[in-house]
Amino acid sequence: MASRELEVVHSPQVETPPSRGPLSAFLDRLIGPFHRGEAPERKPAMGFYTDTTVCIGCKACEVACKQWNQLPADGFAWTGNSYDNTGELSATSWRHVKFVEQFADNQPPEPTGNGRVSLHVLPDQPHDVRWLMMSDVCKHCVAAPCQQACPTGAIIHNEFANVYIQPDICNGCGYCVAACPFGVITRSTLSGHAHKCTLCYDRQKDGLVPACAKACPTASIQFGPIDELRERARRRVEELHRRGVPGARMYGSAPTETYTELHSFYLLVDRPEVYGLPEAPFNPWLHMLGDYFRTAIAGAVTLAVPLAAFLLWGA
Amino acid sequence: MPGLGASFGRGAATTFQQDLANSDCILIMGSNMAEAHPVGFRWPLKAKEKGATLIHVDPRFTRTSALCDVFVDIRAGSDVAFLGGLVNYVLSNDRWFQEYVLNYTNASTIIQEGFQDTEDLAGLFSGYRGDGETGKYDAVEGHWGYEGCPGGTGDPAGSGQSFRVRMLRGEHGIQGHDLEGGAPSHSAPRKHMTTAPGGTPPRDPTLQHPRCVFQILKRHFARYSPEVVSRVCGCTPEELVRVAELLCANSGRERTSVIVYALGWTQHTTGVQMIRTAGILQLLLGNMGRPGGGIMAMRGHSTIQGSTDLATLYDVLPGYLPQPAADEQHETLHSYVEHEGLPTGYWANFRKFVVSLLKAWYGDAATPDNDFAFSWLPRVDGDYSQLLYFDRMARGEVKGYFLFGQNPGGGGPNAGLHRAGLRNLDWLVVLDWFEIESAVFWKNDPNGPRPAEIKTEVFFIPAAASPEKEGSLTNTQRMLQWHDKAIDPLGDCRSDAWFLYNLGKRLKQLYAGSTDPRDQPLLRLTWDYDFEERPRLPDGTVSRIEGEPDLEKVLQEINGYHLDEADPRTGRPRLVTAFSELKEDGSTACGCWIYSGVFPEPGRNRARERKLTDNPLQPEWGFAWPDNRRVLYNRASAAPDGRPWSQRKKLIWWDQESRHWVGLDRPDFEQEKPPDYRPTPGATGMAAIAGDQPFIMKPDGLGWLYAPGAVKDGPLPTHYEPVESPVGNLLYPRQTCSPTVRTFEGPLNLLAHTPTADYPVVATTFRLTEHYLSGPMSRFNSWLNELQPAMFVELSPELAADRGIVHGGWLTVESARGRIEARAMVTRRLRPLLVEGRMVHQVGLPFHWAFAGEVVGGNANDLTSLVADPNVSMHEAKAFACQIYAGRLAGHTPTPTKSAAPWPTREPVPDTPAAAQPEGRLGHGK
Amino acid sequence: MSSLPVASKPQPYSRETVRKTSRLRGATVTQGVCPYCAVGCGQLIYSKGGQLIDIEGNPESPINEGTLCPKGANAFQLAVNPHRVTQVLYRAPFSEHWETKPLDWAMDQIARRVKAARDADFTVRNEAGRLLNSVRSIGTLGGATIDNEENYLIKKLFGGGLGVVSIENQARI
Amino acid sequence: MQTKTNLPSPTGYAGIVTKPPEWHTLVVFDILFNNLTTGLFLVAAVGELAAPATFTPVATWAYPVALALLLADFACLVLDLGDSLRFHHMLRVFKPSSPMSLGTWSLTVYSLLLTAIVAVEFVAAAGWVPGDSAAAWWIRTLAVVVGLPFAFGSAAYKGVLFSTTAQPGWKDARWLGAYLVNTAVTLGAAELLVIAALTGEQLAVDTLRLAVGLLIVLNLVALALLVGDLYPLLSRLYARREFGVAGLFVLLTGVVIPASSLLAGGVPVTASVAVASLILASLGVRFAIVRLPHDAT
Repeated sequence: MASRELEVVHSPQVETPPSRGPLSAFLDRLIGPFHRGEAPERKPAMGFYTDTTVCIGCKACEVACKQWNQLPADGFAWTGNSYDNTGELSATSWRHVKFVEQFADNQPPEPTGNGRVSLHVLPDQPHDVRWLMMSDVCKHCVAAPCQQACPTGAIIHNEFANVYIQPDICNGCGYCVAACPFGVITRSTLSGHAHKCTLCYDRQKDGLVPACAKACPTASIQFGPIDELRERARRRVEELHRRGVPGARMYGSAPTETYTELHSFYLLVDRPEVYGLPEAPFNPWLHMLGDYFRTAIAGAVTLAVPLAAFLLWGA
Repeated sequence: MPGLGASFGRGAATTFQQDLANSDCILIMGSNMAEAHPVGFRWPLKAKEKGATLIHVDPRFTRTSALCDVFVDIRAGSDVAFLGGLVNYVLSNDRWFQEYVLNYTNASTIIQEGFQDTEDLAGLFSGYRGDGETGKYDAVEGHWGYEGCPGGTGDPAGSGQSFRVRMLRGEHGIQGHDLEGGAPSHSAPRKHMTTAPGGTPPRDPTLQHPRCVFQILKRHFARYSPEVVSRVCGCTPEELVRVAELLCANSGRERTSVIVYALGWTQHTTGVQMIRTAGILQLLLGNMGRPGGGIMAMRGHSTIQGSTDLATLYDVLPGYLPQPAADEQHETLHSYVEHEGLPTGYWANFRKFVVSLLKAWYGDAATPDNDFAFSWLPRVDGDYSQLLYFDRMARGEVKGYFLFGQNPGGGGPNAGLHRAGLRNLDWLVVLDWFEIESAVFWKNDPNGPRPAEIKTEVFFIPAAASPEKEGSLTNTQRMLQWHDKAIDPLGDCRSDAWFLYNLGKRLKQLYAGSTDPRDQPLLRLTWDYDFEERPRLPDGTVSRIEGEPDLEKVLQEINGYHLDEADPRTGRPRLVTAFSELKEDGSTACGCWIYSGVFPEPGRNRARERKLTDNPLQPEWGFAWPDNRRVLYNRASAAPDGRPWSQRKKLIWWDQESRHWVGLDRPDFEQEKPPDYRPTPGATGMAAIAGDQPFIMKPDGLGWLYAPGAVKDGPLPTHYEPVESPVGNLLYPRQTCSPTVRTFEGPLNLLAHTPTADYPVVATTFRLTEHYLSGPMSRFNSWLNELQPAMFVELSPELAADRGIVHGGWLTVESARGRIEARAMVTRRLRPLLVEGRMVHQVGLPFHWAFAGEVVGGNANDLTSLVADPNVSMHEAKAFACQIYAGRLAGHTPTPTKSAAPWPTREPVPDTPAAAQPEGRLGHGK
Repeated sequence: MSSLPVASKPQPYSRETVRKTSRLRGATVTQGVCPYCAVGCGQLIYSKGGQLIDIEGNPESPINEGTLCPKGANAFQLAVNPHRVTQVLYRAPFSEHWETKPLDWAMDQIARRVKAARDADFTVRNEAGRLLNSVRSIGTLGGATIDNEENYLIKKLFGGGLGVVSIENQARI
Repeated sequence: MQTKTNLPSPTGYAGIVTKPPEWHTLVVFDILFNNLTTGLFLVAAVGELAAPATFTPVATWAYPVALALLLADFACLVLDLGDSLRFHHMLRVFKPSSPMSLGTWSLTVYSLLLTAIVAVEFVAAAGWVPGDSAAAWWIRTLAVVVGLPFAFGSAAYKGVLFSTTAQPGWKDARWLGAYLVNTAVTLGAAELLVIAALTGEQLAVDTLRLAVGLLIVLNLVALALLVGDLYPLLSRLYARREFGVAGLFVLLTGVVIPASSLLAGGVPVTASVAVASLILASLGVRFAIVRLPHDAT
């Protein structure tokens, strides 16, 4: 018979709210969000390390994510972009496996008149070809533009130092969508709220590994304390260089001039653009004060004009 | 999988998936492992991390190729040539593992005078009867047998009689009736091929005798030179040599290489011979029965191994006992055993297995007086395999049919013919979860007739999903794993077991009281699997379902029990603990002898065991047949003297103190037989197997480089072109295709014979990670459909340019059977290949789409043909001829029968608050 | 850029966020095996109140060590799926549509049809006088996607009991 | 459920990875009304404080108008949310790091003060308190003075909100905030001019004509700076011709028409034409700005 390891021993004391009338329900809806939950104590920072060199592009992460988070499908459209029919990260796709076919001249030649293809092009071409695969996800930036942007405090850095959108708070202003330099977040057409990878916050709270990392058959997606992951990744890069894998590099494991490190970082074997990642992500907030300043000056100068006019001629 | 059985004795993967991590070199061929078995591919990758070399040989650059160190693309269907090239390289460069080959294979065995090889007969072996296009081999007249064995040496039992080539046990497809049915009237006992009356057949340890297997082998493969092979396969000679060198460098005492294959090999008219060639290669390199070695067959379905073992196949009984045929020799139990049994090797126990099966089925009705009711077993008088039977069905010769979770209307080769078959039934019973093609063929087939013209009466019985039922599955490494029932089935959904059990009960009622002898098998059939009390679900609630059979009782029957002994604990017959306990006097019953030991005592269902130990083989997780042996023929992991070949590759070895074979694995050998044991002349049974002969299922205990009479298309593999190919046979110009292939041409099954000019493009079908088979388990699932929503065809930029096809546009693929449309996936992952000095284009077709489900599209299997290889009636989907052109298909295109379900489909089950459970109870997420 | 100042600031948690737990709490877990390919991945099936709530890889399984492929990860949607048929469907000859029928009725009808066909076509011996004891006008197909015990019951009932010879499964295809 | 285009895209992931927010027409009008209300308040307040005699009567009419425009702005803001019923969640936190949070708070305070002012005026107009009530005067003046910074903040945050994003164009628009706040004041002055003209405060009209004139020129400078920021993207997105047409339109509606109508005289008609034309100009520019990331990706 089945193991009972997860069965509740004590009968659950569910905090059932006292039955309330429509008015108090309305009031609760009004006031509820203003009640702050008591912040849990901070835990060691957790994150993802995605080693693209062992990714087989199976998309288990995508399905495992949809299953755990009960997300709807994004529609059945064949993109023709290699085996990538997911297309992009969105409010309903929190994992996205990318496929990059690297062959000499990947674009099909134009049809010729008689169409005959001469033999000499083939078949003695070298096989130095690559089919790169990478499972993309929210980067869980240490200083996350989306979190900085969020006007409602729906987006928080939770106790695991992950970026988490509180679905009961978000009001769908869309600022986080505009702020994300990686194009991770969109607003759900169903709920009107912004959604993205939660790094399985609910699972982590119970000591479980995020669904995608658990499913990944080749350990391309690894989850754990961020420091351990960084160390593991560093060793892996050295190993790859020893094996003569050119261009093995980390992405987002360390802060740059214009961006913090990412709590979901990658091991790539080519330039980030090839994988659709910005070469040098930029945190918009580096501009904010300057922009305020320029605006203030401009405002003052502008107001000075009517003021002068009023003082000189208006009196 | 006769290829394996013919070479080693058992038709199943010789090792287990985790063992791939112990390999030094992995040749993946005829398999797209990363895509078709992603989780299995975890293990080759672990090996790679440890420094192993991964090689992929395939017509297409796939997700598997992307992760391998070496990729060689060859023309679909030219695998025997490529493998032959490897064998030739090993032989001509003396890279074979001498001590292993000399002692563990039949290399030194001398073959009868008068055997003629394809070298002598331009592509045919001696004993051929036919016109070269279709025919049969007579192995006796062909003198395929061992020297001194009666099969062809004028021994009355064999001489001059048409010998029906049969595979040895360990494979299915044993009968080999020809299409017109009716087994030949006489056949020599199979023992006459390999067993000399006076002990072992003559051998030449020097391997110099011109008629010894080794010399025959050398001559046979001599012409498979890198240059010739490259011209056949389309690869370069250097590529072949590189692969050969890698395999040789990673074989021997210290290192082992493994070969992984899947349906990329089996779905050919020469599939069995491809696997045979791999077997020869692994024997020569000394990789069989050793850690990180062997041949890993990656099978397709959750229990396809189990369904083969338990024989939902027309020509075998459970445990690979041949289904009796309408032969004189099979009239009585005695003559049946005489003909099908072997005096030496483990099959000497044949009678025990048969009698125990009859006792399990007919109980008290099976007595020594009535031959244990042997005559009740139905006799086969023809080929009743799926392909042939649907051919018959299409001609209206079949009345009723049952589908248990299979979808021939979508996934059958030449699915159009399969649908025609379904349309010509009187009644059809479909047990499935969704309205699959085979259930709605009468209303949704875009190219079928109107419903008003289709007579078939259809019963759709909603089946229980796997979490809604319990039972065991046998995975690709022969391991049985039991899955528990989590919840009750929805509504009127029922498990197939429930359906079968209750149908059986009703039929028994309908026939109750009949005295007609023909009805006795049913009336006397043991059929009592009721639960003692209504079963409870894991959460403690009582199951709502009435009449569910207790499948552990069924498994106990499969395991076997002593009829003359009651178990004190239960009062029921005592269960056998291993097949060695089975008796031939009718005192034991056993439903499937190879599974004996899976239920050794009451309450101990070993398929259900989930115990982890520090033994890397994890022997207490599940149960692997036979007798929980994880690596077959593992006696070969030790040198003839019983010591491991090397410390690095030790698995089991002879322990002089305890005088036992010891080690990590259960020995696939008699535990107490010392390495130096030598049989006395005339010894029978296991006594005839020497202490250094690891292949105990073989009458001579040896691995068969040369397989006398084990396969129907020749004792040695030979390259033949597929039935449909644009090029002729470069190696044997006079013999294009397999001389024993069976083709069934008709208006519904036209063929483009090799070499064809009308269909110049080579097509091969393949599986995507995101879908499953013809889609019954994937195209009703939005999470999978969005990942691969449409049928597409992969083709090279050159071909696309040639036909004016643009990437992403529409194209039409046409074969002699039909046409389909698809989106064009123009990619460099496919290359035209230089074959016979001309360019041959290949296209890849995923076979996941048809006309029922959330996503629909062109069905690759509407293009494949119905042809049958001589051994197992396997069709040829991995290489056939087609023509492609730009543009959509005029006429009806399917529209989805289901719209994507909005998700989530129900309110989430409320969370149990943290307060309800102490912290730290959920530590199982690793 | 200075790391972590943001994360260290007190965050405006909502009450629900603090309350959030994984839905596996309080669930019953059952040992499963993936129903798709032949790799044989171990699965853990979680249910609550008679409803499936989650299916994921069994971390203890030596085969998959908790991992799954996309199809295995989809096992939940395979079982909890609005397209699943939950009543017996019947299509009369030449009919244009399904009718839903009681299970008992269907079982009865099927048993009668089997008997009729068997009684009509059971052959004891062929023209050559050889023993047949077989029925060749009924067949069964399938088995590789169901359970071992069910395969055994098919072979036993149809082969051993009824004398049906065309018993087949995917192994050949 | 989202649906994707069924056209095959070229393989690879070149190009912009950011996703534009779903900000369209509503946002354009939000910016406009924001500028109209804050600008009007700012100019009216400044005028009232600088030259009470001349401007108090005009301002008295200006504040209710500003309030009306503010309500229109709020409508846009709320309706543009994915979940409008959660607008008040904005006030759950005060987050200077988020221009939107800052803006919401200043808008809120500004709206309260503005309401207070209008209320006081109404009470006075209704004669419930004596027109020369010191208390009323103090409250009103206090509200005006305190309101100034918040009105300014409300005007200032918008541009910064856009420029502190990762969106192509916006993220480079260093002078966007400057341009918007400048336009706000310009529009405000023009609106006040209309009111002045309607109330017949001749001196106010003349002063404002001069102010507006100067502001228009200044606004051109701000626009130039902004275009300078955006030029790399604009030149990539639009053809030289489209560019010219747009420029011509802005010049015409933003400078030529209002300027000439101002020269034509200070009657309500000319003033209204000037305002209308300016509104047209700023609508055009705002449309272009909001569209940028959508066009770019």
